[in-house]
Amino acid sequence: MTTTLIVLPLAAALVVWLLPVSGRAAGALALLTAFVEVALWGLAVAGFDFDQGLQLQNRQSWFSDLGVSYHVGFFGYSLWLAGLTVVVSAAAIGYALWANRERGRAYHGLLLFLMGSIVGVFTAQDLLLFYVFFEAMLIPIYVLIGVWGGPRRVRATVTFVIYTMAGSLLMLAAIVVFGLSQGTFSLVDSGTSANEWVFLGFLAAFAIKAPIFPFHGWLVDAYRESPPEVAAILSGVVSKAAVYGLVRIVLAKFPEPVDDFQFAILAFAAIGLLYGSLLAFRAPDLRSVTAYSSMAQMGLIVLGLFSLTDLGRNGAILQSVAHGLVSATLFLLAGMVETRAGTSAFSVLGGMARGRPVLSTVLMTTGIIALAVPGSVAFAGEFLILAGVYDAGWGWAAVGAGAIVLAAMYMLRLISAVLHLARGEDVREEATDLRPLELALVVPLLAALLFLSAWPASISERSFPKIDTIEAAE
Amino acid sequence: MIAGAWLCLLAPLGGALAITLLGESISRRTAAWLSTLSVFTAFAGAVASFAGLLGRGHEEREQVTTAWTWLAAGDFDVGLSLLVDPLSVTMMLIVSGVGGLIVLYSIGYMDGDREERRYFAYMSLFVFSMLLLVQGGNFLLLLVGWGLVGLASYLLIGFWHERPQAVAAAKKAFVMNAFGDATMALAFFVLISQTGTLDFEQAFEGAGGMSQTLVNLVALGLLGGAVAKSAQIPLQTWLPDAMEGPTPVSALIHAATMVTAGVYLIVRAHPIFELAPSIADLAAGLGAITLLVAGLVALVQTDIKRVIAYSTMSQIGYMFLGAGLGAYGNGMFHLLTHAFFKALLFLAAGLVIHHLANEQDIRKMGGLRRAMPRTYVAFLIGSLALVGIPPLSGFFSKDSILASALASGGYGQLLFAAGLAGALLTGIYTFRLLFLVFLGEPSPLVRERDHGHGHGHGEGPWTMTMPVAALTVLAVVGGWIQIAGIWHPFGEWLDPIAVGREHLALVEPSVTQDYVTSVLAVGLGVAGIAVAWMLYGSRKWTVPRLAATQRTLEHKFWFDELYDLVFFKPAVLVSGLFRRGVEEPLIGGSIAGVTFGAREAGGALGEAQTGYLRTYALAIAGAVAVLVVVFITVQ
Amino acid sequence: MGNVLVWAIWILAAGGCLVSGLAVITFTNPFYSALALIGNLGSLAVLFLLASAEFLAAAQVLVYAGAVMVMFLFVIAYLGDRSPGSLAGGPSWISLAAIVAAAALLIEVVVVIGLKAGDGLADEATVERAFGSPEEIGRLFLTDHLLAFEITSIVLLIAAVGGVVLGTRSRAEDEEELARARA
Amino acid sequence: MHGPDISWYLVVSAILFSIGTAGVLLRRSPLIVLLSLEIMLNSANLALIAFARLHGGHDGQIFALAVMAVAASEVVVGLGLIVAIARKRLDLDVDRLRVLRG
Repeated sequence: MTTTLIVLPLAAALVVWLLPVSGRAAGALALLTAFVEVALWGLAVAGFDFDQGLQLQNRQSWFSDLGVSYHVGFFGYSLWLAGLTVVVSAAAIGYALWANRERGRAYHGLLLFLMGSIVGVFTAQDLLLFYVFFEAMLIPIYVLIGVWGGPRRVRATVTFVIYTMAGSLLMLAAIVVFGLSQGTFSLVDSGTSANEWVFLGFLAAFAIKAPIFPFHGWLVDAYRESPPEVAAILSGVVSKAAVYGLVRIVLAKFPEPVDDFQFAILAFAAIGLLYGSLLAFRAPDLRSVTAYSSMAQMGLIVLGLFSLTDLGRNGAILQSVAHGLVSATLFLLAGMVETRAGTSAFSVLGGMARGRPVLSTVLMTTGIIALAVPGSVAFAGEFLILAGVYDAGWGWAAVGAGAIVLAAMYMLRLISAVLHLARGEDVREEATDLRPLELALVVPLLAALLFLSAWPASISERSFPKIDTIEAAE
Repeated sequence: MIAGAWLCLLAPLGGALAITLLGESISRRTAAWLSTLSVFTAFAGAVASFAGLLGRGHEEREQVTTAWTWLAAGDFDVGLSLLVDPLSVTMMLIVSGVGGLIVLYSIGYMDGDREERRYFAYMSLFVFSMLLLVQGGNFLLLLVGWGLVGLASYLLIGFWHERPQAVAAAKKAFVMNAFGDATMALAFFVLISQTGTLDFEQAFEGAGGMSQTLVNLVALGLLGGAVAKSAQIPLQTWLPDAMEGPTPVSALIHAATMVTAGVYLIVRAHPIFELAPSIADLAAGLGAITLLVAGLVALVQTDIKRVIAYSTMSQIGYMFLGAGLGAYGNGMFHLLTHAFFKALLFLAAGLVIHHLANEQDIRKMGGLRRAMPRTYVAFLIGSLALVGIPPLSGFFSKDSILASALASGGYGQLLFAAGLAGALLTGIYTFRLLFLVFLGEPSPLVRERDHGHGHGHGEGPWTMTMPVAALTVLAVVGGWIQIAGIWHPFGEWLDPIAVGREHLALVEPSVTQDYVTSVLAVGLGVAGIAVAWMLYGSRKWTVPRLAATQRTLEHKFWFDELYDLVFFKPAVLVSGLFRRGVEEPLIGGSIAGVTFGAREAGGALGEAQTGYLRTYALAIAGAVAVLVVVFITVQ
Repeated sequence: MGNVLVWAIWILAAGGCLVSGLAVITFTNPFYSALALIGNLGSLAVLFLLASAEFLAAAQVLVYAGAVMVMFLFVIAYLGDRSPGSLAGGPSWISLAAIVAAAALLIEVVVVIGLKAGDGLADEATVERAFGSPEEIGRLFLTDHLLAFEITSIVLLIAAVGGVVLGTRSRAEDEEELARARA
Repeated sequence: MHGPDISWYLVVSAILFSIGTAGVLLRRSPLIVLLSLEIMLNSANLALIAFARLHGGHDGQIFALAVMAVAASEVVVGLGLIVAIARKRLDLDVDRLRVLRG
């Protein structure tokens, strides 16, 4: 099952690349694959026992003398992250099909490849395998931004490559040292380590990926220059690879360094949270606001993970899924606004609510969930995280609560700047409301968000087996 | 009874969803009726719950029902549970009953607006949220309702989203309320960490074992939420601005229901406030200050709705005063009567505004009594009830609060004095408004409207006048369910929410205190009316010119300016600093630095690439020579 | 007696090897260098023989000294006069460093042999007569080292193809030639 | 048949290797550079064979045979390149062929 989830999109990518079909047909095939993935994932959830640890495993020895194996499987939390991946990817592929990208075969193949590798990241139970998927995930992103991106795509790509390469190399070094000292690269078989340098290597890689202040230099350019659906995957899903890495590797394998560095990490996460929120408050366009708010949310998630409490940990997973869906929806909507106005700069937008009830309802709903209005899934996640981090120190919770207010400020600014007040210069009177096809792309994401808002416990209760900590589950 | 509670909660949600999803496939009128129907269905559910509770003994009037686990992690879990007890049923009745009347009124008021559907969807959403707030079976659901009413309030204040002031006011309301949400959330974090639960009963029990500091913090956090939601000092500035919304919205949200949620919260969480008496006193004190400040500011306002808004703040100040001093029953009683007469005032004001084609400036009004006699009567009754003239509803409820204050020691007597001063102010500003709008010679605007419209229009369609009539009746009789010293069915009805604890009302004024209070308060109210008559009715006195005072009042004691300076400006400044001082030079600069460094290093290393074959070969040979040495030594 | 003979042959072969090697790198005329290399390869073959590598010795003579060197001689005959005889130019420190590097390698190896491995190198294994015979080598090549064998053959094939590609004239060159001829 | 022990073979191999290195590094004609390369390869072969003798195993010899094949390939390609360069009417001079200059 797990292997199928990984291999199916990769195989579909090969098929799309090799068969001489039209771009549309390639997109249709990709979308079909994505639907099958969602269905498969649904089956996996149905058969999953959330009171147990690792399940749905496939294991095959790879380099036996180094203790490297192809070993994949799901924990509760990785199942949710994988679900986020397939759902958001399906929407992104649908968007690409709708937008009718040039060189469709290459484009859709890359998206499929991306989806397969991300699922691989979330299921890998072997460090080298994790690394392979982690890198495989980045390659299509480089290409997608570098070839199909906006006017400043080259700069964005180069920055992104520099940052991620630095992170990846640190992680590779850490993996090699860790694996050799443990005698195995398996995450299941290896024990814990107290080596601070190895710990920092992993931490740096994930801090860049997340990103956590001050490693966010790549963020805005990458999110602003990529095609909207790529930005959706990038901020919604790819950043969650960091969450998985932190949970599965950093927290699970380095308990002592985590204790020693907890304060510092919480401090950086809190700074990132405030910093991102404040910059989002003054950012000049839709995408930048979403980008900085993503950064703030990742700070919050890290705050939850490193609170080292049950509440914080579960809240972090819940918030990861919530933020993934929210930011994906926002980026897709930003793309739809851009196709109408040619830009997402606030200075020339405005007044789009008049006569466009569907667009305004959808954007408003998403924005409101994004600002974590009580009752929304984002609120549930934030609440758990902050309740958890309160135990690590009341100050962290106070900072987080302050961020609630800031989030309200920047999201309301976004909503008003696009929808309200007088019609902006670049909003033509005849710019249409959302069409049914566009609606079909965002409504499933919104429906998922609303469902989770009605029942956030579906995730928060089912991410980690109840009794114990992660180590005991193994 | 349980079914009634669920029906009550879910009917408005269903209405909101239906209107949203059906979109343009139903007519605007249908959407309006759908919304009205959903709210009245909720009222029916509330009545059913009420009847169910009445049929039970005092001790059994507390029912909790849980649909599913809403949020859980580790040992902590919170159910999606409803609490049906006398307190919540009281609120349910007020919210759905008054709400139903106001939504009905909106059908006429909003007729012809292009986005009527959206309006009614929001209204239903608001009623749902408010019901969730009062029915929520634990603190978290209360907070959810708390946030959702803030959201609905935001949506409705900014309903006319092309008006910059409306959008700004909506944002301001939301952000200030978010501040309150945040302090409440912090209080809950303390509770979770100390007691592991947010269930009302268990949290109250657990709170008994907490240190005084922590209990104070929890109470302070809750008070922060209450103050923000109820527009009390120091988080009051959003309420007057919120008058940018349609008038029925002001009536429903910013007078009758949402803004009184703070009082509900204090009463609901009273065990915690009792454990933290200093914070309870603070609440009462803030109420007293607010009622004075708001009363003073109301004296100089020129917008009809803003005057009423300030009077709302002032009246909620009374409720805080009562609830803070432990007179929970009396606070709730005033909440109930206030909902009637304040909704009445707003709706009557709405009739005026509607009649004058959205003109809200009272300086352009005058002499409307002839054109709108019935509205005049309704407004007059509402005003008298507000001032607290017997036998109208406000008299009974306000005086009982003041009597409780008189009965609770030195601090209480200080607040009592403030309350009496407030009564005088109430008389002045209320009747200033009445006299300016309805008496005197018709203003040019009024005359023009009368001619333009003809008389066939009357004072509004029945959907508008009927709710006003109903509220007029309620404003008259609403107070008779509790008459100080004679009968207390309302207080007794509310008693069971604190079964097994002390009596709900911690202070019980004597009959003498009751009568002393009544005489003083009514006397001052009448005096206020007289002053207003001399100044604005007969105009025998001229309004004193006190420039500084006038300016201070017109600027609402400079709160807006202060907050702009203390919060908004710094946020903008810090954000700009981060952008220019950190983001661009450090984060962006580091990237530029790395790129530049890489290019430079590349150039420098390029020099080493001589192109001579043998330099490369030499490099290899040299490297091998060195490596051999390394291997030898390492071995 | 036998030992003396072996020693004598060995010294002759080793000496020839070194002398011809030096000759290769010192002759200015590449033709002579190539001839010296043939001598070098031949004396190496003798050393191979003495180290019980009969098949390799034969292969050395046949393949290397024979086929490969013939190819060399052809090319040199074709281009030899165009090739500069002198030492390479460039900064003189490079030449100096080259000699130092070569000497350093030599000294290092000798030191290693003397210091680290001296004893271990003395007692060589006793081997049967068949050691190094074509049967043995052939059998191993087709059993244990089949993969290496196949890969080698592919390398050779690719080299052959590469040689052909490099040697083929392109059309552009033909036209250029033609134009020059006309002029 | 006791001749010199393995260390002598290795010494000869080392000297030959150094001679080859010097040739590669010092000569200007690409043809002679190639010839010097052959010397280096052969010196390595000698060492391989000597070690094979030392251990009494055939692996070294097999390796040497593979090296011969590789050497043959290298000569083919190397000579092919030289001929191609000559046909382009470029100088057969390693000092002139420096387009890789940084």
